[in-house]
Parts: sequence; structure tokens; C-alpha cells
Amino acid sequence: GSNGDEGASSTSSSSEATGSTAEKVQFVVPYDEDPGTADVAKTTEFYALPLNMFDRLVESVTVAPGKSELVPGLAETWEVSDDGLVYTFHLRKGALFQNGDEVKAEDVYFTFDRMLDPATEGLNTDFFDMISGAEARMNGEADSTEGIKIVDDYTLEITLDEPFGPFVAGLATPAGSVYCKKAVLEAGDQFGIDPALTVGSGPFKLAEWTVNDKIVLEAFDNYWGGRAQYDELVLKIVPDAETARMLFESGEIDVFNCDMARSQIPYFESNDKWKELIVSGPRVGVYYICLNQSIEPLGDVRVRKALQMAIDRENMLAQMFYGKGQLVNGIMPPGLYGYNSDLPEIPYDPEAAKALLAEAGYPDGFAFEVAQETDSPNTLKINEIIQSDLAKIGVDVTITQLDESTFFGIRKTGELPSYYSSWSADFNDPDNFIYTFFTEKNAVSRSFNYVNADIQQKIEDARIMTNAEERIATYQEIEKTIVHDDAAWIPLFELDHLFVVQPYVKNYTVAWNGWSDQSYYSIQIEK
Amino acid sequence: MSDVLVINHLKTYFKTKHGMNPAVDDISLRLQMGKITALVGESGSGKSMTAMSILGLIPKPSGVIMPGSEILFEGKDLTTLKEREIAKIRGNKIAMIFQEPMTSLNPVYTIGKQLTEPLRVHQKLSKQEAKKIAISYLEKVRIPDPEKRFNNYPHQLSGGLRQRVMIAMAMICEPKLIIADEPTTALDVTIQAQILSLLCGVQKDLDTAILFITHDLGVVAEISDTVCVMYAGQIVEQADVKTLFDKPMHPYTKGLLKSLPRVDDDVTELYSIKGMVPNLIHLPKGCRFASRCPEATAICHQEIPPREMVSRDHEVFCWLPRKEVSNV
Amino acid sequence: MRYILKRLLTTIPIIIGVSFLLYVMLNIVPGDPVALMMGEHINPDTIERVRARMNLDDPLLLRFVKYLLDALHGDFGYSYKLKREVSTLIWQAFPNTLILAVSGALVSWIIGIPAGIISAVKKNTWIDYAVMTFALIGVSMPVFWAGLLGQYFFGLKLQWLPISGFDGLNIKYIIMPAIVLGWSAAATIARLTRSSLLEVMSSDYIRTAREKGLLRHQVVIKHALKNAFLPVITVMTIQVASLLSGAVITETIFGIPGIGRIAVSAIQTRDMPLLQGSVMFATVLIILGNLLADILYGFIDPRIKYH
Amino acid sequence: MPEDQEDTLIAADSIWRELLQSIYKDKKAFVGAILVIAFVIIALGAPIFAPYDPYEVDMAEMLVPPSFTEGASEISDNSYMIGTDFLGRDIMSRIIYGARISLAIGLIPPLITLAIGTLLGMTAGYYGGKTDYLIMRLADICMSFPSLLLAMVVMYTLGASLFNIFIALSIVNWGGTSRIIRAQTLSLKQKEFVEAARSMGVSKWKILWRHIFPNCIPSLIVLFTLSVPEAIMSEAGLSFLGVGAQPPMPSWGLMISRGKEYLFSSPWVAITPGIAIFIVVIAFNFIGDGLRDALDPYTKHD
Amino acid sequence: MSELLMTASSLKKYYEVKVQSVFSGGKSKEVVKAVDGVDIEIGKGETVALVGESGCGKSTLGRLLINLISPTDGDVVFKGESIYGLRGKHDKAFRKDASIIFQDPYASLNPRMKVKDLIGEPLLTHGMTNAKERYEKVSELMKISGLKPEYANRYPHQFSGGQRQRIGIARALALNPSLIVCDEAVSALDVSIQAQILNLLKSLQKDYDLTYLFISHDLSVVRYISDKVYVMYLGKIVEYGDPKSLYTDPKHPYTKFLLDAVPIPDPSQRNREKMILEGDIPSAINPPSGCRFRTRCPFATDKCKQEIPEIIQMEHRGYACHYPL
Ligand SMILES: Nc1ncnc2c1ncn2[C@@H]1O[C@H](COP(=O)(O)OP(=O)(O)OP(=O)(O)O)[C@@H](O)[C@H]1O
Ligand SMILES: Nc1ncnc2c1ncn2[C@@H]1O[C@H](COP(=O)(O)OP(=O)(O)OP(=O)(O)O)[C@@H](O)[C@H]1O
Ligand SMILES: [Mg+2]
Ligand SMILES: [Mg+2]
Repeated sequence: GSNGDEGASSTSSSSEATGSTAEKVQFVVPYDEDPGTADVAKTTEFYALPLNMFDRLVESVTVAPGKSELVPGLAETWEVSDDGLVYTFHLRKGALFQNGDEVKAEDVYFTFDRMLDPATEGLNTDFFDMISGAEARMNGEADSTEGIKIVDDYTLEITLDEPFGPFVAGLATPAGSVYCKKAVLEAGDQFGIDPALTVGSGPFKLAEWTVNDKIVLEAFDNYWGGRAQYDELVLKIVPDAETARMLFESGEIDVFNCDMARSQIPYFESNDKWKELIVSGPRVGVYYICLNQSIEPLGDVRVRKALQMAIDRENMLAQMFYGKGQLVNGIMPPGLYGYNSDLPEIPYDPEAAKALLAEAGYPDGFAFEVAQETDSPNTLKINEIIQSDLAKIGVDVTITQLDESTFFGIRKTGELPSYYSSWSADFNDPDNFIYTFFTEKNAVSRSFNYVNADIQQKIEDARIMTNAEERIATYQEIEKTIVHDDAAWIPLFELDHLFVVQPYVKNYTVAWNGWSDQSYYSIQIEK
Repeated sequence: MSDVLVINHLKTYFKTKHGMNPAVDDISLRLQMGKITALVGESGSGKSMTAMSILGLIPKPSGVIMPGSEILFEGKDLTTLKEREIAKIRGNKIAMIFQEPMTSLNPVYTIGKQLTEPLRVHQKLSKQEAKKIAISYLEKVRIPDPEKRFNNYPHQLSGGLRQRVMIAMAMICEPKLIIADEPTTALDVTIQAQILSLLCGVQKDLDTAILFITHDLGVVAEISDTVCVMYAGQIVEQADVKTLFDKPMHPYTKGLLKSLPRVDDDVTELYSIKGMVPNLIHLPKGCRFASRCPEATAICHQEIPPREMVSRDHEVFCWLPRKEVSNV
Repeated sequence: MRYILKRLLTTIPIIIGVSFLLYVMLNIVPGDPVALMMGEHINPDTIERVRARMNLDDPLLLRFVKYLLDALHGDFGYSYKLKREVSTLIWQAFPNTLILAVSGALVSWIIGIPAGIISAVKKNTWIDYAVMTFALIGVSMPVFWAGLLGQYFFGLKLQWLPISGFDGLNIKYIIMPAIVLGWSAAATIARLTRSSLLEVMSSDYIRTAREKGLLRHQVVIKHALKNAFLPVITVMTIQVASLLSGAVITETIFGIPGIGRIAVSAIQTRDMPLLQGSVMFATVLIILGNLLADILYGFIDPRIKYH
Repeated sequence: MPEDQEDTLIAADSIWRELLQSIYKDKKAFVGAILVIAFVIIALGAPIFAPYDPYEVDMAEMLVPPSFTEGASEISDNSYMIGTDFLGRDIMSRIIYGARISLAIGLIPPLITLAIGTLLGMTAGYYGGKTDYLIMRLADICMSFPSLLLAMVVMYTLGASLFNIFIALSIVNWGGTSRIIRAQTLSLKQKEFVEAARSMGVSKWKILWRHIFPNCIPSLIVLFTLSVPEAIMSEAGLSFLGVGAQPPMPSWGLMISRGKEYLFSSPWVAITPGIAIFIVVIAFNFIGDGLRDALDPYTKHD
Repeated sequence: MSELLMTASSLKKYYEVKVQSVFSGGKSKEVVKAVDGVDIEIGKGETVALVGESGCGKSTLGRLLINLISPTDGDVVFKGESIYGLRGKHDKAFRKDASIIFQDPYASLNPRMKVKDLIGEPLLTHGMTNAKERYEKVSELMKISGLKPEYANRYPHQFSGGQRQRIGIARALALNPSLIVCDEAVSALDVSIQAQILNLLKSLQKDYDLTYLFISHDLSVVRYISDKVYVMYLGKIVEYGDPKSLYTDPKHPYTKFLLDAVPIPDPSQRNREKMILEGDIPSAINPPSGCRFRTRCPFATDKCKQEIPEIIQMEHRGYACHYPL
């Protein structure tokens, strides 16, 4: 899941951005930061490159707004053993890497093993650490991953320690991207960086990379699914949102991601030229406020409840986000498998909140610190609204801005003050939400510090349940306890993700989970 | 008839924030061909401004030459000339030498370039021709090794040599008149003696007129033919050099002479003129020297004195000759 | 030549001092750089290993010396974020910054020098006021503000110039950033040219030149300017510094992949090796700029003689 | 013995008098001075002048245009002279309160910078030798950094806050001052009045304080008036880059950088604080230029 | 004559200067021998003059004598004690006893101080901390120097050159010194003002029993004011004596040239016989060997090139020349 709503943005296609390649049909998407690498072992944030350059065994495709389906990728078929422990993948024959080699089971094994290999210092190990032998591999106790077996060139068998329902969905995330063994070994640390050495089997091939300026991807002619319908995908680095908007209006970029500047939404909606060209999709994601219970007086559930009631979510959604979304009363957002639409509404009631505070012994309020990353203007605005909302019940909010790394560095220690953030699904399963936030270790490393032994147990249990209905029921129960009984989290809303595209961009859809990073393979440019 | 330049009623005033400053106030004088005329006076008496008025180099816009002033040169009134016309005269027919040899040459150009500039501007000579002439002038002012010096920068020359270069530069277009504004004040006596003798020699050679500005009566006695004594913007006494030193008429001149220590004689007590120069902006009525004058009478404080010709070439701006006449 | 060599040698302690200061500042920051660099999912063992690999447990001074020695070989370490060698990143960015800074400097001279001359020559007239005010407008507008307005009017509305981006020496892309950057430096140049020219104009040798029969404008052109430019050259020094500072913002706004962009993103992502490297590099540029100015000065001014 | 020479005297006596006179005389400086005075008064009296609470968020009043524009009255019943921002806060009030921050940023770092620079510059110039060498190398080092980058690094180390901006801007810029003051000290040291003091046995520190320092004041004043706008601009730059003042502080720089998102839809949000900076900065520059003309020994005599 | 107040023996001051040039490359350390072995005796109540061309080391010598700069070699004895060894209290006492007046009345007064503070500074430095007392003393000093005490609150630029020089004199007098070094004290003044100041100095000398070291390049002034004259050339004394015999009968050719070069304000003497010295004074860096004047001296021989002439003593006089006139 991507953290926060300040992701990169994406856009589509015009051809005149780079003079030298004027004849080629391009699709130009702006991103506000250079991703640094395409290698998912080295990044957890920027997935636009892996999603377009590499394939996964299984792909999750968007079938309708907010709806996804797992479809065959490099694996044409796969089956799960009855105990839910052994997964067998049958690879597609004839799928080629961009260097002409065929994709073999050995490449897949190599890729997954590489992620776990301590020498790689891989960052996305948590999609693989349930495979048996993964722990040993990661600790340096083994030279290979025991649980992954190459049966033959086109068959791969993966064994888990315990059943884990969303395993395949996890492999469909960018973290499951498959690399070419030969190429990776040749490229060394230049893999994912040097266009000449980076080889995938995806629809686009890395052609040119000018750091902090642009990344050019060429359509791969021999893509197994057929060549993309345009020649070049260009990721243009535009750090400033305002600049991006102007570039979009002048036709130099093809997509404008409204997350970069939501204030532009009314403009686009009211503009005759653009209003028909807005593409919108729900985000399978939730905006929330993390309450750090280890910071007094948040240890008191009455205080947390008071805070839940003191925030005027409706107003926030209406004013800041022009009503593009819906209120959420739990942890799991609409669109997620297991979403519970029957949760009770958390009311906006400052009076009741005040009373609760008085009851808890804070009739005059208290000082409350909110942390956020610098350079996220949208978050800042939200925090300022929170600041003014809470001022009405006497709570004095300080907004502390930390740069990204410090923010996450401190958060990991459990000492980060409360914060506003968002989470959208990596894969469509409650686990991606509940476990991510509230398993014991994550409750600390995300600075919730939520302790409830009973709930902990239930989270672990639900993970390995094989009965779908039972699993969902457990998750919904957990959710209700956390949000409504223990008030460990303030749910805010789900937001739609809006993009504006140039008129000649066809078939542009918002990714099912609402991410800014997505595959641009299916887009068509009709100039 | 051999007047090179005639100044009539020259008034050069400065506008200041405190009022009008009559730096040069009604000066008349004639400079004769082949003669050295000395202009002496204390600091601030208006000597330099007289010279600058001649060349039209009064700092603008604060300085103004008042109407009624006349500076006649070759039949033209310089005060009425356009900038372009007067520029043709500067450095060509009237040249000037300044006090500070150290700063009067542009530090970033060779002396050769600066020396040939007047020739190139006024006579449109080629570089080569100009260089030849320039070197001959460097020889004339007795600069050793002129070929080499030609390519030197000013800072590579001593003060004495630089002043020689300045003299060469003034002479190079063979002007009718050279104005030398305290050319030796910044130099040691020994170098001053060299420069003075050089200047006299040059003047004889070229037969130009020289307006020699100085505050040193010793120098005046050594080189000039005619002397004008300035006080507070006016010429108070004008005579040929012998007359002035032998029979000074104006009390100011007399006082100055008496307050000079002598190298050739023991003086036990120096006379000192009391007080100091009045502020030109708030001038007293009557004679400007009256408050300091030991011989002043009531009228001196009341009325501006007449310009009295006491003999053919001796003019005094004082009530005294009249009083003496009436006493007699 | 020996002089140049000598001056070069004197810059060495400065460069060492600068890098030390920078190194200390960047390394006393609280927080574990490895934890910061590796994001959320990493396990503690890996962190330990990386720490050891990066010698992070050595004393600061030792680390600095190692860093410096590596730097001597052109090794400034790896960027945490961009996963590339810092030196490579910097060398790729440098030409862009250079083009921007040089064109910014040109703009500042094109605006500043004539403005200074005109207002000196017309001192205390309305022309002086107007010209100096024009030059001042540059420094008085926040660079990013001017940049945004420029993008809006000349890029979006009038479509005269591209809004953003960079394409080597393609002048189209350079004009706007150069003006935004150069204009803000122009006032310094204009001021200095003006006061230096006024000073020169009141000097004796200018009077000499006038007395030779040169007209006022001839005097200004032939005699005053060369002298007046001497101090202006020295200011080029300070200018290198201020242009680089300005480039930080200009590059961000116009999306120019230069050193400034690198530094800003390095700060935002706490990419210490990259930050250290890029600031060092900018600093060395400034020091070399000083050197150049000194040497140039020596060649223009025949008097040069140090005591 | 001298006569009564009352009338030969020039009126100005102290440097401050001289200063005021030269500001009064120079049209630009005069305009600048009036603007600066207004600025200071506004900053000091912010609670009196501000029509609204600068911090009060009111989502219902978001992005109301300035009251003089046509549509303003239809959007809101309240009238905001220059509109409201994206959180419905009155921009006028924020600019008025922001003047305080700009005033502090404009005054404190330059004063600290000047104090450090003067002290070190005088010491270097007067003592010479190794002291001089050390101080000047240190100054070289500080001057070699691109100041904005150095400030950013300092903010990186210390964390973003207004107080840290003071520190960052103060330690970044003293090098230039110390060079100028050192040069002046060197030339003043040679002056005969310093020698006269030494011949009487006046101690070094007293010479520095009584003879050298007062003669550096004119340059210091000029330096000061020119570094005020620089400091204000630097703060704006740092805020733009996200390492400056922290919200909800109504710092002008921050207001622009946060309002730039609305530059085209609601231009008043970003443009008005930009104008405020522009006016204050240009006012200080006007004064600085005027004083420089008046106090600079070279351009002075005319 | 009278008892000795100050004696300088083989006093030397060398300056090291770095000459650096972009063109010649590199830099070299050169030694300027500003004062190179000077012996001087100053009697109590006398006016001793020091004359010579610009750059010959007069000011340097003057500064050495009041311990403003310390010598490279040699010693100065003042009232029986070496001034360079003095520390603390004694040094302060010496500074009280010797003061200096400078040439440039503009540069020698701090433009940012009021007259009362300028004249009061030596008093304050030497312990007169009571402001009222100090003010009274300042008024008295101003009166003595011919200034109106009412002007005490003015700044130097509000005075004319002559008046400023009087302020300088008042300041020098403040601590009742016995020795005042006048470094070109009247050179910058117009004749009429110069006469006023010279007369003032003379009368003060009488009233307060002062001793002057009078540094000047104007031989006429020197003749008028001094009791004893030292002639300097390139850091060395070439001749000394009482003015009358020195001026009428110079022994050293340099003295003769110097005297001849002085213009005489009498046109009838214009054609007197005079010798004009050629060339410029050589640089004090690497001065000529032997007799330093030999490069400009028409009488120089090989001997002058090789041997440094010693001072030859005569009655009240002395000169350093192999071939005296
Ligand atoms: N630019 C100016 N503005 C105002 N007054 C001026 C200016 N230049 C000169 N004066 C005044 O003109 C008067 C005459 O000055 P001038 O330079 O002619 O004197 P001088 O006799 O040459 O003196 P010195 O011997 O010092 O050179 C002085 O009172 C001076 O104050
Ligand atoms: N601080 C110094 N450093 C280096 N050289 C110096 C220094 N002070 C004086 N000199 C040199 O010493 C020599 C004597 O200087 P000094 O000032 O004593 O001469 P002076 O006779 O007083 O000259 P003037 O008549 O010009 O005042 C000169 O060549 C001068 O350049
Ligand atoms: Mg003059
Ligand atoms: Mg001297």
C-alpha cells in the first residue's frame, strides 16, 4: 500500500515533449520525484517502472472502478493444495525477456530468492517471508530458499509454512515482479538503473534515464501479450504541481493527477474543455488518523473517543475534497474484500466530545502533537483543519513537520506523535489492512501502540483461516472492536482518485486500488 | 595684442545646500603669449575653479558660470561654446597639468597610450606617427629610456617621472596655453626644482603662455612674469613679479610675504595674519579681507573697494591707495 | 603561473574546512541513517550489516578522513535514494547547472551593467531612479514567485516559451530560468557598477582625460569602464555563490535536472551522501569561481601587487 | 586667535543626523523609509490592525475573493479586503501578522550576522598575523558555501522552525561582513588618529571600541539595510523549499509557497503576500541604496 | 647646550614587505630599511628638527622615538631609561611624557568623536575619570591652544584645518608632556595659518618648557623654528648641526642640494647660482652600497661606492661624507 496520498501522479501522452523523437507516438506521465530504481528489491515506493517493465506470475487487473481480478500473468495457471500450503505455478511458454531469452522457472526462482538473500538487502521481503525456509534464507542460515522448487523449466512449486490466503494476491503486487536471471547477474547493482542492462519481460523496455528529468520506456515489440499501441512511455519528473498543471494545459504532458493539486478539481470540472476528460475511480483505501496511545493522555479511551467525535469529517470531505469520496467508519474501505457497510456511524459531536474529555479529567483540553512529512501541502491543510476542529473542544494542536525519512525513522520506534495518513490496498484482502496496522509489531512500528491481547490473537488466527466466511467475520469483528470499542483509530473517508487526460488519450482507467502508479499498457493514443 | 586669453568678469558660482558659493567672483585677467602668469592664493581661494572655468570643466550641475562672464580665446568666448567645440580646444590649444601626478594618469593603460591620445583625438594621427612624436616629447622632458617607458604603466614610474609625462602630454599638441595647477605641490623640493626648470625650458621652446597656479610664493618668485594674488574668489592684487614682491600694496599680500619663513635668512618672529578666510556663502559686507586686515578702516567694512591701478601693470583691489592719495 | 598555482594551493585548506564542516553538520543529525535509508520493511540484522559495511560505527573523525580519501579518488559514495554513484549523478547534473548559471550570469550582466552605467552617468535624475528600480525589482521578487508568474504568462498564456524542462543548449528552455535567475543578481551588479563608476569618474585621471579633449561619453567608454570593472569582477565571486543558491530554486521550479535539484531532493529524502556530495561540489565551484576572478583581476589590473 | 567662525560651520553633527538627512534628501530612500516605518508600525500593532483572527480556520469561507472584486459579495456575507485563503482565513490579517515574522527575520539574523562579522572582522584586522589568518580562512569557508544550500543544510541538521532559521541565516552570512569590516579596520588602523590613541597608551580594546568601531558604523548601516531584504528573501526561499517557517505561522514566504497551488484559480492567495515581500524588500533596498550613496566615502563628495 | 632628554643610538627599523606579482610569478620578501642606524640626541627644551625628502624615514624615526613602533635594533634612552624595556606602569608614564602631533589635521582626529572627547581621551586613559574635572581641563587646554571652549561639543569636520591642528596640539598638551613629536605638523597648512601655528608652538614651548622633535621637509620652516637640525637621506643621518651654520655652510653635498632647491620668495634672487639634483631618491629596498647618496652625487668616487662614511664630528655639528664641501 502506498503511504499517504501524496503519491506520484500519472498522465498520458503527447508527442512533442521531446523534440528528437517527434515522430514517435508518446504517452507522457508526470511524476514529482525520480524513482531512483526499477528494482523492487530496492524500493517500496515507486512502482510505475516495475508495473510497466516487468511481469508477475499473476496480475491483478482492474475490471471496473474499484474492482480487481487476478488473471494469469507469466503463469498461465496455478493451483493450491488442499491444506493451503503448496502453490504450483505453470509458466506460459514463449514469453520472452527483452533480451530475447525465454522466461523460465529458474528466473522466477532466482528473482524470489534474490529478494530474500541478505546480500540483496531487499526491501519487499514481507510478501515472501511466509514461504518456508524464507526466515533461514534471510538470516543467512541458508544459501537457498527451501520452499521454492523448480520442477521443470515451466513449473514452479512454492511451499508455505502456514496457510496464507492472500499469498497469490501478494505475488500480484509489484513486489512479485520477475527478472531475468542472466541479466541481473550481468548488471550487478546497475540492474533497474542502467537502461542497457535492465531487462524485463513486460510491455515496455527501459530506453533512456536522465535523473531528475525523464525516463523513456520503449514499447517491447515481442511482448507476449502483443506490442503496446504506442511507441514510447515517458515518465517526466515535474517536482512542482503547478508546473505540472501548466505543462498539462499546454499539452506537454498527457495526464494530470489531481492528487497533486486537488484545488484544481473545481477548475477542471467547470472547464468546458476538460470536464469531459476527467477520469475518476475510487481508491480502495482509507484516510485515517493514527492515535499514538503511548503518548498521554491518549492512553485513555475516553480521550480517543472524544477525538473521534470532535473531527468534522463531513465538512472536511466537502470542503477540501469537493465531496469526491465517502465517509468510512472502519478500517477497511469500500471496494475491499470484506468491507463492512453496516458499521455504526461516528457522529460529529463536539459537545459530547467535550463532556467525555471532562469525564476523563481534561475539562480544559490538553496539548496534542500531530506529526507530518514536510512538503505535503494537502496533509498540512488537513492538519490545520484538525487543528481548528480540535481547538473547539479545547485541544491545542501543534503540527510538527518532519522530513520523510525522519518521519518514518521515528515512526518505526513507536514514538511518532499522532498523524494523519492514508492507506490503499496493495492486494485485495483485509489482511493488507488489519495486519498491516494492528499486528503487534506493526502496532508499534506504525506508532499506534495499540495493545489488546485478544485482538492480537484474532488477527493471527484470521490470517491462516481457510474458510472465507469465517475469516471475513473475524476481520469485521476485529475492525469493530478496534474502531468503535477501543477507538484506536480515527477513520475519515475514502477518496476518489481523479485524473484529467488529453482528449487523444483513450482507454485510460484508474487502477482498481486508486494508485498513481499503474500499468499504462492498455492505453491508446489517437491523434 | 599678444594676449592669448582674456578673462573678463568671470563668475563661477556653486549651488550648495547652504546657499550660493561664489567660488570665483568677478575675475578679470589677461594671459600673454610667452609669459608665465602666476595665480597664488590660499586653499579654497578659487584658483583651480578659475582654471576649470577656462576649459569648461566646472562640475555640473552644481557649478555655473554666471552670465556676463567672458573668456576670450582666439576670438571666441569659451563660455558660450558647445561641449563638442570646447573639447576640440582642450588638450589641443589649451592643455593642463594637474597637481597629483600619482593619480592623474589612468592606472590601467600604458603611458604611451595616454600620451598619444591627444594626438589621436585632435590630429587623427595613426598609432605609429603618434608614437614617434610621443617619444620625441618624452625625450624633451628628459625621461631616460623613452622607448621603454612608452610601454610602462604609470605605477612603474616615480612621481617625478609621472609629472614629466604629464608635462609631455600637455605639450604634445603644442598648445597656445598651458594651465599648470599646482604641478609641484606634491613633489619633494629637489624634484620640484627639476620640474620647474624643465617647465621654464619648455615654455621658452614653445613660446606658449602658462597660467601657473600655486600657493607657494617662493615658486612664484622663481618662475613667473606676472602675478595675480587671489583671496576668497577675487584677485586682490595683480602686478609683474618684481613689483609685487618689492612693493606689495594689498595688506593681504604684505601679510603673506611677512609670514613666510626664509631659508636664506634668519627670521626671529613671523608675522601671522589673524583669523581665517571668511565663508564664501555668508560674505561680510565691504572688503572680504577687512576682518583680518590690520589697516582696515570703517569704509573697508562698509563698501566694496575699487580696483585701483597704482601703476601701469599693478592693480590693487583695496581702499588703501585711495586713502593714501587723500592723505597726501 | 606560479601565482595561479599558489592560489590553487591556498584553496586546499578551505576545501578541507568546508567539507569537514559539512560532514560534521550532516552527521550529527539524530537518527540512524541506515534505518532512514532502508524504509519500513527491513529487518534489524540487515541494518546491522549495512552499518558495518558503511563503517558507521567508527569515530566521526576517522569516517571523515576515509570520506575525504575516497573523495580524492572521485568516490563520493552512493546515493541512498537514487541508487547511483554520487559522482556520476553530479557529473550528469553539472552541465545543466553550468548552462543555467552562465546564462543567468549573462542576463545579470546584460541587465546590471548597462543599468549601472546609465544610472551612474545620469546620477540622481529620474533615469537613474527608474533604471535602478528596474534592476531592484529582480532582487525584490521572490525567485519562485517570479518563476511562477513567468511560467504562467510566457509559457501558458502567450505560449512563447516552454513552461518547464531542459534540453541542453536549446535556448528556448534556457531563456526563462536564466532571466528569473539573472535578474535577481542584476541589482548587485548594477549597484556595484554604478558606485564603482561614480568613484572612478571622480578620480583625477578622468579629469585628465577630459582635459585632453575627450567628450564625456568617450571618457566613460575609454577610460572609466575598464577601471570601474575591476571591483565588478570581484563581485563575480559572490555572484557564483548567489547564482548557485538561486539555481536551487530555479531548477526546482523549471524542472531542470541540475545540482540544485539534486541537493533539494537529497534534503527531502535525507540522502546524506548525495547531499554532502552536491553541496561540496557547489562549494568547490564557488571556490574555483573566486580563483578565476582573482586571476582575471590580475590580468586586467596592471598594478596588481599584493602586500 | 580665531575669530568667531560660527558661520563656517556645517550643520550636521552626528552620524545619525547625517543619516536622517541623507534619507530625507534622497527621494528613493525617503519613499523606502516611509514604507519601512509603515511596515514596522503594522508589525508592532498587528492585533490592532488585523480585522480577523489570522489563525481561525473557517471552511465555509474558503477562498473568498478580495472584497473589491465583483463576485466577492455573492460568495460570502463577510467582506475580506484581500480575500481568504484555502482554509478560509483572512489573508489581510495573516499578512499583517506575518509582518511580525518578517520583521523578526529581517532584523534578528542580520543583527547577529553583523555582530559576529564586526567582532571577528575587527579582531582579524586589528590583530593581524595568525588570528587574522584563522578568522579569514573561516570566513572564506563560510563564504564559499552557497548560502541557501548552507542554510538548508543547517535546517536539515537542526530541524525546521522559525528559531532555527534565525540560527541558519545568522551563521551563513557573517563572512562577507567580516571581510568588509576587516578591510576597514586595516585602513583605519593606519589612520593617524588611531596612532595618536596608541601613542597615549589607550588599550587595544578601547581603540577598537572607541576609534575603529564608530568609523565602521556607516558601512554597517549600509550592510544592515541591504541584508534585511536578503534575510527576508532567504526565509521565503527556505519556506518555499519546505524547510522554513512552520504552519500555521503566517510567514509570507510560507503563504506564497502554500498559495502557489491557487495561483491561477484564486490568485490573491499567493500574489498578495508576494506583493508584501516585494514592497518591504524594495523599500529596504531603496534605503540601502540611498544610504550607500550618502555614506560611501567615494560617492559622497559631490 | 642643555641637559639631554633623549638619546637614540644606532636605531634601526626594517620592514619586511612581500612583493607579489601575477606576471613575474611568485612573491619575494624584501626588506625596507626605513631607518638604518641612526644616532640622535635631543636636549631638554630644545627644538630638534628632522629634514629630508619624502620616504627617507623621518616619520618612522619619529614613531620609534615615542615607542609607537618597536625597532629592529638599537635603543632609545629617555630621562635615563630605555623606553623599549618599559612595561605596564612605566610604559604608561612614558606615554604620558611623550606625545605626537600629526601632519594631516583631517586624518589625525577621529571624525566620530567630539572635540571634548578627543582632547579628553588622554586624560581619561591616564586616570582622570571624573567627567566634570576632565571637562574643566579640556576647556583650559582649548583656551591655551586658541580654541573657544564653547566648541567642545563639536565634531572635527566642523573646524577649519588650522583649528583642527590646534585641537591636535591641545590633545598633545593634555598630559603635560616633556617631549612632543611634531610630524609635519604645519605642512598641510596655508602660509598664513602655518605662521599662526608655528608661533603658537613657539610660545607654548616657552610657557611649558617643552621639547620638540620637529619633522618637516620644509627647510624654511625648520630654519625658523629649530635649535638643531638633522638631515636624513634614505634611512641615515647625513648631516646635523645648528641651523645657522648648517644653512650657510653645508658640508654634505646633499644638504647643499636640498638648500639650493628651496625656492626663495624674492625675484631678484632668481638667477642665483644653484645646483639642481638630478634623478629620484632610490628605493629603500636594496639601497645603494657605501654612501647612499652616491648615485645622485656629482662628486662620488669609487670610495663612496665601497665605504660607508662615518659621522665626522665638529663643534655642534657632524656630517657623514668622504668629500665634504
Ligand atoms: N563641486 C563643488 N561644489 C561646491 N563647491 C565647490 C566645488 N568645488 C569647489 N568648490 C568651492 O570652490 C571654492 C574654490 O575652490 P578651488 O578648488 O578653486 O580652490 P583652490 O584655490 O584651487 O584651492 P586649493 O589650493 O585647495 O586647490 C572653494 O571654496 C570650494 O569650496
Ligand atoms: N609599515 C610599513 N611597512 C613597510 N614599509 C614601510 C612602512 N612604513 C614606512 N615604510 C617605508 O619606510 C620608508 C620610510 O617611510 P617614512 O614614512 O618614515 O618616510 P618619511 O620620511 O616620513 O616620508 P614622508 O615625508 O613622505 O612622510 C618608506 O620607504 C616607506 O615606504
Ligand atoms: Mg586647487
Ligand atoms: Mg612622514
